[in-house]
Amino acid sequence: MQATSHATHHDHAHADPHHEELGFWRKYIFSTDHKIIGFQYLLTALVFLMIGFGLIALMRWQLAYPGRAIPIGGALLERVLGPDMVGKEAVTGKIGVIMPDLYNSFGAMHGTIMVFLAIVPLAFGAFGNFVTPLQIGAPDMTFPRLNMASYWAYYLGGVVMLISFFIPGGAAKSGWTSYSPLATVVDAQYDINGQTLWLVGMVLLITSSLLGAVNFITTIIQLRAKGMTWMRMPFFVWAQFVTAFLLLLAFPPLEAAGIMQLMDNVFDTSFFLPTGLVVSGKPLDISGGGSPLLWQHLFWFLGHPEVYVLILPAMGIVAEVIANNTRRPLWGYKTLVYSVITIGFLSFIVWAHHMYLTGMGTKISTFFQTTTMMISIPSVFILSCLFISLWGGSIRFNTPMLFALAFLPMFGIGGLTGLPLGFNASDIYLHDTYYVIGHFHYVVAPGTIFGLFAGIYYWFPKATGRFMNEFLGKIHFVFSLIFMNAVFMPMFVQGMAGMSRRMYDGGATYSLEKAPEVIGALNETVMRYNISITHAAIGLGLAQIPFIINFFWSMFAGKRVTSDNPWQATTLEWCTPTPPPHGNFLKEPAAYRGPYEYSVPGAATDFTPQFQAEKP
Amino acid sequence: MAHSHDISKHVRTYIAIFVALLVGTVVTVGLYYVHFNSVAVTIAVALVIASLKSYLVAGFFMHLNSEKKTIYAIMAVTVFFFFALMGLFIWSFLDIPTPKGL
Amino acid sequence: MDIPYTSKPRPDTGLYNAKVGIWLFLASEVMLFGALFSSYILLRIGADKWPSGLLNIPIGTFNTAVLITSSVTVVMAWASLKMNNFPKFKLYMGITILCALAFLGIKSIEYKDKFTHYQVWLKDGTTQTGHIEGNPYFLNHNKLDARKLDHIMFRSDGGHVVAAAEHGGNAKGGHAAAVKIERKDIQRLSAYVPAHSTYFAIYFTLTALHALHVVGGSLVLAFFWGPGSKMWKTDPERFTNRIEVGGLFWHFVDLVWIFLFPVLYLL
Amino acid sequence: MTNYITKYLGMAPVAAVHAQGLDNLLWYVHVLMAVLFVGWLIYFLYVIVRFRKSRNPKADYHGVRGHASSYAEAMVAIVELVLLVFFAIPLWASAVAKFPDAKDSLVLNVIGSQFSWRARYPGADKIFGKQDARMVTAENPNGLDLKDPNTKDDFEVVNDIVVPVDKDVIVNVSSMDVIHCFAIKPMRVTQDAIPGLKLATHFKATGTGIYPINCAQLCGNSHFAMRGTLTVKTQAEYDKWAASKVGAGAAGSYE
Ligand code: HEA
Ligand code: HEA
Ligand code: CUA
Ligand SMILES: [Cu+2]
Repeated sequence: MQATSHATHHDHAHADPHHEELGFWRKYIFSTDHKIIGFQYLLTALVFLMIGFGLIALMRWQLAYPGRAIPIGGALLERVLGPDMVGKEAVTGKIGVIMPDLYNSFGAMHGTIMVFLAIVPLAFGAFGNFVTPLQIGAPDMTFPRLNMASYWAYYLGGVVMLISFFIPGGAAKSGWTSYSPLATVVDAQYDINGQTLWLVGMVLLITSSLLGAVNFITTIIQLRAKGMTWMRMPFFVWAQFVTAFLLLLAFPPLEAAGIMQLMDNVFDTSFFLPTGLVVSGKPLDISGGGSPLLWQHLFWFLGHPEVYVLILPAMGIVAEVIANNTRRPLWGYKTLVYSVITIGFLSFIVWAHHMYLTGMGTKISTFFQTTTMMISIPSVFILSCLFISLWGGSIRFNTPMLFALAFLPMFGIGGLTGLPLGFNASDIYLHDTYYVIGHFHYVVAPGTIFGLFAGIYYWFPKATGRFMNEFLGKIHFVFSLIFMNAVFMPMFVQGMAGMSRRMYDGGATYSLEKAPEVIGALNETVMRYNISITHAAIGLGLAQIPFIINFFWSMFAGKRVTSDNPWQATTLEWCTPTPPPHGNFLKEPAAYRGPYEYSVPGAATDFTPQFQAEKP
Repeated sequence: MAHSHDISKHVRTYIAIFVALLVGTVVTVGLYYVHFNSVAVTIAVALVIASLKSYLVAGFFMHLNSEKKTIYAIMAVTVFFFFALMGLFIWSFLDIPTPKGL
Repeated sequence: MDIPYTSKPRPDTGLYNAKVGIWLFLASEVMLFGALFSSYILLRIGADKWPSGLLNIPIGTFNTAVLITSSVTVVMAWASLKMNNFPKFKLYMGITILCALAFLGIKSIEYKDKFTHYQVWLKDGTTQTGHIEGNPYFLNHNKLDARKLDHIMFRSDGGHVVAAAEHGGNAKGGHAAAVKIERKDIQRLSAYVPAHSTYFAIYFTLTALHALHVVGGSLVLAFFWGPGSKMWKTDPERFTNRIEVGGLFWHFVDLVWIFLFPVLYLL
Repeated sequence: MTNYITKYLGMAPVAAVHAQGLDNLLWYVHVLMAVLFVGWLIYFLYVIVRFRKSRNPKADYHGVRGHASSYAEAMVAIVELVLLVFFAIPLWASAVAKFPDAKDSLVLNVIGSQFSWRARYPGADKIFGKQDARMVTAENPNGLDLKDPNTKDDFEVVNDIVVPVDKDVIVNVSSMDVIHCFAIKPMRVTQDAIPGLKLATHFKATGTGIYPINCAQLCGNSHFAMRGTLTVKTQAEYDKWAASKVGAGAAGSYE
């Protein structure tokens, strides 16, 4: 069944009465087709990934060479952002020094853009949209127009965020966490400031995610094909399902918080502002009576589930790719499913591990560290299952598989370094140091991003009908792996030495050089890592060039696929025509077995797809 | 349509509930003027009545009393997190220690 | 392939798509209002004193009744469709929409009332509530300075009150004559606007958000009542479903108000 | 004071009594992490070499059948449980939540503000004067009640906090503008300074010298420069220093 040729599919497609020709705008821009929307998400989010990287590249320059002008584009940046943001070098007068306010803006926006505008849209918007309906055998999302609305709300949110760089005062500068009262008092001289736009942008992004989540869950509940029982769903779909629930239920509290902070900023309320605030020697003119901790609770109530939103889809992708390229079933499919559900539940009751040092009481912090330790167990289960799946496989090392394999130890490092943060007693030392930065970048950058790369290489042939180039892919992989580690590994050392995060001068104030008399000042090695990390980060950026070339070149000139199932995979998306037409399936698909029936003893081929009917 | 017979029975229920809701409202307001001595009792009574009212709306107007399993599952999950949110919030705030030494 | 189960229920779940969708949406709304209610509780626990009795209870009670009425009429509208009685549907849905408008109208009168009702905190530590001559909007002590006003003419609700006004709300009756209050004696001046106190902040946030839901809901219901009702002829089953889904949302809005009313007006 | 833990983990030297327990926990967690990581990594490398396609062209449908992995997972859970129940929870209870007797301790009020640390000492009478934000003026940034007799001998230092060695120090951390974080890495002390709250932390220094005070919470554009120092002196030197300060700070003046 899988080997049906291209041409026949084409004929079918035209015979389909619903296949009317849409104009360019309806077809590619205001499309309601989940695959086009997935692609829109993919491209937009990749652009934001690049922007997020651009911001951090500039910040890393400042960290490595505090007070030195950026080597290129300094004058241009000054023209665009103004002299408050981009200054002159003290000695040479060269324009292009990132000023502290700009550093803080970039930091906040790097976090925001990476999390909400790059990774979530990639993991959930792009892959979720493109793959989920195909894998469950659905013709589209249940609410196609809602789906389009989600994308455009996301797009608008992104635009608002970007605009905020150019308004007086610049973009939000209170960290991606936007803690009050800083978020309210900073730039208070401007009626509409970066923080206001940040909040408006967030409300749009939250709306987008909520609509998306409703759509995904309904689709998975209602549109599964015949025979696609819950326990026959690919693990990726399970991951998306749980992710959607996290978004659905964790985002609204942040929306509430966002509205309240907006009220604080615009209508001078005091939701998050306590009585007795004195800023720059002047008592603030507000009623007071609010609580800064309330914001933190509401933020992290989303914040923690959000990190699983970042990781679960990547785990799903990795599971698909590993099953396909080991040519054997995933080990412990049920364990995987139950673990991911458990993570979903637990992720809502661990949030305050970000707040151990906010004066939390002993009982409550005991509660939260216990739940935090509990949540690491299902993560260990998931990783173990994936590891054990490798045993007995016949492993093909193509590019998607390389990224998927690298995901495992990289996520391992990130996850394991979460443990010392998870105990309140050891978090005392590590809180808000570069150790934390190292921890979460290992999970999101070499973790999630690698998972996403694996997905891009893996589903590219289905989406475009062409393979991506393997050689460029491997170059991309090797250099990304090296540089990722060169960027983030030294951060653990810096953090252990006591370097705080969000330091404009990269901790120079605390270095031995500036403060030789101080016991426990940061030594030269630790400080020198600032430079090596920056170089590695630039290397990491350059390592993406083969990817970008590969991506666009392969779209038009890559090697054509010769079958609808080029990877010889088992899940339903591989029985559609390539690329799938509007409506996806030519005839109603059905699932006859579990999702990973590879190398079934006695079968003719080493894969027995879900869509292959039982022999009579 | 198919179930028009059942439906007309439902309609009577709807009217009854409408009356009950109005009564509930009046009772709440009436009790408010009565003034209980304890704030806790006042709050408890008001919230109990509100909960009963919301049960009537959700259970009958929204037919939650006879819904499908899937909906129950979704709402069960939601209720769990709703109480996690509220409960842990309040607990967190009550558990903040007071300053030492003075 | 077309999207299945847009009007017929899926056999194993027994539900059509939109019904799953709306319940999921309501789940997220529960969390949204849950977060706001939690904030309410915490702000209240943290407040030195929590004002009470500043809202007009009879009006609030009446508005509650209006909303409850609209809730029963919307379910009757759906039931009428189920019984194949389209004119009755039109009638009930019409009443629902009128109730929604009435609710919003009453709410905006309440808002307006608050916007012109002032509290002054005097430097001697006492406070007064009442109206300023000319009923200006959104005045506060900073605006006094900006407009170079050195005094206000203040019509107190009744003598000096240190605590909040007594129960029964802003009874219009007992107004004293306007007295002059010098700017230099004023510590702070604020109408009953969000900036007045955390109480009014959460009051306005919750009720405005709720009002937005009412607006959104009534727009959708109005569409179903007007142009959208054409679907009854082409696909009655789906239209009935739409009414059910719209009704579910509407009941939820009512349900939120059932909690908002005692929590904000009475407690 | 250096030992193998601080050395291998590359941590700031230890200079407080309660610190060792915290470092031990950090060490045990890292040992657990290392064991897990190295164990899995060896397995991982072995597997991807042994089961590569060219060597193992036909995959095995069943794969691992034993229970080795379940045991490994159970071990992880047990070790985490042990660390939690026998280390983290008791440590927090004994080193963080349990406070020394205020009568025998030096009690300080530390107020974080953009961008410095103001430390108030209660002076000889060991009682702080009253304080209220409504009294804040440019000359009186803490809003001190100057009429309160207890204020008289209070004094204040900015950024350079001095404490005696071998004596319990209780620090009540607060802020009047935004959130800061009072962190002294060698003392293993970290406490957010949150406006509207007064949160206590404590330590007992074991060695004299100068230690860094970090502001570890983003608090505005000069957050990076909000460094203070903690100078630990012998009791005698401290007394001398304190005596020279008393009376100098009645009006909330600087140093
Ligand atoms: C995708 C994102 C992601 C993920 C998955 C995690 C996972 C975890 N995180 Fe992390 N975390 C963040 C993103 C993430 N985190 C972010 C963004 C922040 C900072 C936010 C900010 O302040 O700005 C943060 C901060 C943070 C803190 C607060 C630190 C502080 O501010 O002081 C804590 C504390 O408990 C914590 C704990 C954990 C724990 C216990 C896990 C656990 O779930 C981890 C479980 C996983 C394992 C235990 C690994 C299992 C693997 C193996 C056993 C095999 C290993 C071996 C090989 C592969 C060879 N994280
Ligand atoms: C998902 C989240 C995410 C991701 C992926 C990243 C990725 C990276 N981050 Fe970021 N980071 C955060 C989330 C993330 N970060 C957050 C939340 C903070 C805290 C902010 C705060 O303090 O408030 C932070 C803070 C932070 C800091 C600390 C700043 C400070 O405390 O002062 C640093 C320092 O080095 C850093 C570095 C990096 C680097 C080098 C990468 C690299 O991994 C980037 C790699 C990416 C690329 C190289 C781009 C690749 C581009 C493409 C593939 C595009 C292709 C395009 C087309 C085909 C069109 N990050
Ligand atoms: Cu103060 Cu950072
Ligand atoms: Cu977390």
